[in-house]
Amino acid sequence: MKYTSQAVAKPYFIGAMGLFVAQVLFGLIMGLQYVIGDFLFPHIPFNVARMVHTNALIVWLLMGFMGSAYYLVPEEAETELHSPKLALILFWVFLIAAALTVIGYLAVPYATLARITGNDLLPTMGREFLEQPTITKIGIVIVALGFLYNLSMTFLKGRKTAINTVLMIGLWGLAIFFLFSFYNPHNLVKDKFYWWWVVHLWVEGVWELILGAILAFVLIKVTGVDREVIEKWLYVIITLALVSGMVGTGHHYFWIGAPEFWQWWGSVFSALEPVPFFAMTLFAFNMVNRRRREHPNRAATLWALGTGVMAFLGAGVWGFLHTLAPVNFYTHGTQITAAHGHMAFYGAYVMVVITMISYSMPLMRGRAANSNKAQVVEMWAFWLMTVAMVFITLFLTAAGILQVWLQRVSDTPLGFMATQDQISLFYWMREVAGVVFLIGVVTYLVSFFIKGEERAA
Amino acid sequence: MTLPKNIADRVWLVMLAATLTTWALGSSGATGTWAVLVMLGLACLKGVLVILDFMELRHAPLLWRILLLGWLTLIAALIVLFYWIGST
Amino acid sequence: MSSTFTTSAARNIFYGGAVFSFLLFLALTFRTEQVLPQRDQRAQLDNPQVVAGKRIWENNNCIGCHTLLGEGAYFAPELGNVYKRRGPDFIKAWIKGQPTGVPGRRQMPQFNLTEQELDDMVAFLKYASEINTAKWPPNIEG
Amino acid sequence: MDTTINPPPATTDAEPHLHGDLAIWFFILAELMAFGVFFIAYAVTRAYNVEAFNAAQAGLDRNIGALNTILLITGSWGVVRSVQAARADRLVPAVRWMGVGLVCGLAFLVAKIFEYRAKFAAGLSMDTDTFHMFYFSLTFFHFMHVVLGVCILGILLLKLRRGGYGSHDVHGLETGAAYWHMVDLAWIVLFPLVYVMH
Repeated sequence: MKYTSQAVAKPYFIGAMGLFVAQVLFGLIMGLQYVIGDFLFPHIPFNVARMVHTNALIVWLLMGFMGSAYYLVPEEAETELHSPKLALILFWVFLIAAALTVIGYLAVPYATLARITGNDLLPTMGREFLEQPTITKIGIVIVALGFLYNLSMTFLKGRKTAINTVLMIGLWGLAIFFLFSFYNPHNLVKDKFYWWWVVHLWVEGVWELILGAILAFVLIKVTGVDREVIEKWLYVIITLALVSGMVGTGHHYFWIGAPEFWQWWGSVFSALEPVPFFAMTLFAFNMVNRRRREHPNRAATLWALGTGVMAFLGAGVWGFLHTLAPVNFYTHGTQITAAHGHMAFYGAYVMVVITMISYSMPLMRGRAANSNKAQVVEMWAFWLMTVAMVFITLFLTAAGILQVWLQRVSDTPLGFMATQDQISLFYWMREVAGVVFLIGVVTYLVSFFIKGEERAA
Repeated sequence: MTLPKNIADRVWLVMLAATLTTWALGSSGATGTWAVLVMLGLACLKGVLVILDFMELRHAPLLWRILLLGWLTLIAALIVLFYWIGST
Repeated sequence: MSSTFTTSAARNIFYGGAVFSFLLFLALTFRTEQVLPQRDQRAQLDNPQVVAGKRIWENNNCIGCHTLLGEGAYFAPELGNVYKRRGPDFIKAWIKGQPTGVPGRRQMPQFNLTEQELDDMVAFLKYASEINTAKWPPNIEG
Repeated sequence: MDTTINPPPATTDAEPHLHGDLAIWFFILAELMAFGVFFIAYAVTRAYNVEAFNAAQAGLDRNIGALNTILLITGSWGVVRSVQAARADRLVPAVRWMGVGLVCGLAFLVAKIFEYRAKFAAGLSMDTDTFHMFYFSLTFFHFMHVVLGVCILGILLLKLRRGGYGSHDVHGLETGAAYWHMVDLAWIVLFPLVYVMH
C-alpha cells in the first residue's frame, strides 16, 4: 500500500462484507420459503425477502467496486486520492441510504413505502432490482457522482495506465446506464426494453470492464508479469466483452414484444459472450504460470484464478445454455434463469471483489499477506463457497429442466404450482447447499481474524 | 495478354473474372446443385486468394492459415450441406 | 509466434469496436422503436385504467413473486397471459381472497385493493396479455 | 488449380511473419465467427423454407450486388498495392493506391444506400419476412463494417500523407489493411449466398 489514502477502501470492504452476509441470510430465508410456503409469513413475505436479497447483492458489489477503485486508482496513478474525506462521507451516505431502504422494505408494506417516499412524483419503483424508492435512487446518483468526481480528479492528475483508463470507463459507464432506471414509461414493452439498458449493459457490459481492470491489477501485483503484456490482453478481453455484450442485449428481447429480428441478433451475439470469459481464464492461468515472483498471498492468487474459471462457467457456459432463441422459448422465466443468475453473479463479480479484498486487506493492515494458518482457512472458505455455489446451480438447473419438461414441453402441461410441487426435492437440496455457502462465507470472515506468524509488510 | 508482374494485379484479375462468372451464372438463372457448387467454388477461390495473397497469410505461421482457410472451408461445406438438405 | 502485438493497436481496436457495437445497437434500437407500434398494443394505453393498473402492479411489487412476460421472480405463476388463462373474474376473486392460509403453501399477501383498483389491475393484465410476444409462452400454463 | 502463381515473397525475411497486429487478427477471427454463424443460420433457415426464400431472393438486385463485389475486390487490391508501395518507400503511389481503396469503399456505401432506399421504398424491411430479415441483417451488419473500414482507410491515408508509414514502419498500415481484407472476405461469401444461389 503505497499511499495512505488507499486505506479509505477498508470501510467499503467491511460494509460490503456486512451486506454480503445479510444477502446470504435472506437468500436462505427465501430458499426455505420455496419449500415451506408460509415460512415467516406475513412478517417477511417472499417479495420483501427477495428485494433485500437482490438489492443487498447489488449494493455490496457496488461498495466492493468502490473500495477496489479507491485502493487501485491511487496506486496506479501514483498519486494520493483527491479527497479521502469525501470518500468517507460518501461511504456513510451510501451505507445509511442502503440501510434505510432495507428498513423501509421490512417495516412497511411496499405500497405504503411508495406512498410515503412520494413515488407518484417520479414513479420508478416496482421493477425488478430497481425497487428502491425514487429518493434512494437519487441518493445513489449523488453518491456515484461524488465517487466519480473524487476518482476522476485523482486519475487526471496522475500517471495514466490502461488499467486506470479501463476502470474509469467502466465506472462512468455504470453511472450513465443507471440513469435509465429513471425512465419508466406507461408502455410495458418500452419499460422492459430500456430496463435492460440498466441491468444487462451493467452486468454484461461495463461491469466486465471493471472486472477486467481489477483482475488485471491483482494479477500484475501477484504474478509480477510486466504491465505491458497484461494491459494488451486486458484490452483484447474487454473489446470482446463489449462487442459481444452490447448487441448481446438482444437475448433479452426475444419475448417481450420487441421485433423478431432480435431473436437472430440476440442469439448470434450472445453466443459469442462466453469468448471473453474464456480468454480471461486463459489469460489468468497464463500469467500465473509465467509469474516472475512468488507472492506470499497465495489465497488472493487462488481467488483470481477462481474468478476466471467460475465467471466462464457461470456467465459463459450457463449463459450459453439458454441464450439461443429456440432454447430460450422454453426456458425463459424458469429456474434455468435462476441457476445462471446465481453462478454468473458469484463467479464473475462476487469473486473478483473478494479477490481484491483478499489481496488488499492484509496490505492495509500492514503485512504482505496473512499468516499461513489464516490463508489455509481462507482457502477452505474459497472451496466451501465455490463448491456450494456449483451445487446450488446444479440443483436449480435440474429443477429448471424438470420444470421446462413438465410445464412447457410436455403435451399435457402441468400448472405452475403443480410443477413446483414436483420439483420441491431440488429446492430442499439447494437450501442445504445454501447453508454450506453461508458456512463458507463465515469461514472467509473468520480467516481475517486468525493470527499466526507475521509476514514482512 | 502478358500476365502482370505484380502478384496483387494477377489475383485481382482472377477475382474479377470469378465475380463476373458468378454474376453471369446468376443472371442466366442457373439453379440446382451444380450451379450452387460452381458459385461456391468461385467464392472459395476468391476467399483463398484474399486469405493467402491479400492478407499475406502465405508467409504467416501455419496456424493462421489453418484458422482462416479452415473457417472458409467449414462455412462452404455447411452451406453446401444445407443447400443439399433444402433441395431434397 | 512471430507477430507484433502492441498495446496501442489493442487500445485503438477497443475504442473502435466499442463505438462500432454501440452504434450497431443504437441502429437496431431505432429500428425497434419504428416497428413497436404494430406490436405493443399502445392504443390500450389511452385507457387510463391500464395506466393506473401498471402503477398498482408496481406499487405492490408484484414482480417480487411473479414473472411478467417471463421476467421477474420465479416464486409464483407467470401473469403475462393470466388474463387468457383465468379470465377477469377469477383474477379479482383470487386477489380479494388472499392469503389462503393453507399451511405450508406459498402465501400471497392481502393488498386491500379497492374495486376500482382491481378493475385497473385486470385492465393492465389484459393489455399485457395482448402484446405480441412472438407466441411466447409455449402454452397457456405460462 | 494452381494458385501459387507468385514470385519469391515480397518480404525478404524467410521466417514466417504475421502482417498486422496480433490484436486485429483476434478480431478478424471474432468477426468471421459472427459472420459465419449468421451465414449458417441463413443456410439452415433457408433449408426449411426454400420456396419462400427463392421467391423473395428473386426481388434482389443482383447487379448492384455484383458491382459491390467488384468495388470491394478493387478496394482490397488498392490497399494491397498501397502497402507494397509503402514498404518500398514509394509514398506517393502508396497514397494514390490508398485513395483507390477509400474511393471504392465509399462507392460501395453509396451503392448500398441506394439499394436500401429502393427496398424501403418498395415497403420491404427487416420485418417483412424471414428472408428479408436475413438480407437486411447480414448486409447491414456488413455495411457497418464497411463504414468502420472507410474510417480506418481514411486515417491510414492521412497518416500516409504525413509520411507516417514507410519501410521503417508499416505496422499500423498492415493492421488496417488486414481488417479491410476481412471485410472483403466476408462479402465474398455473402454475395453468392444471399444474392445469387438458389
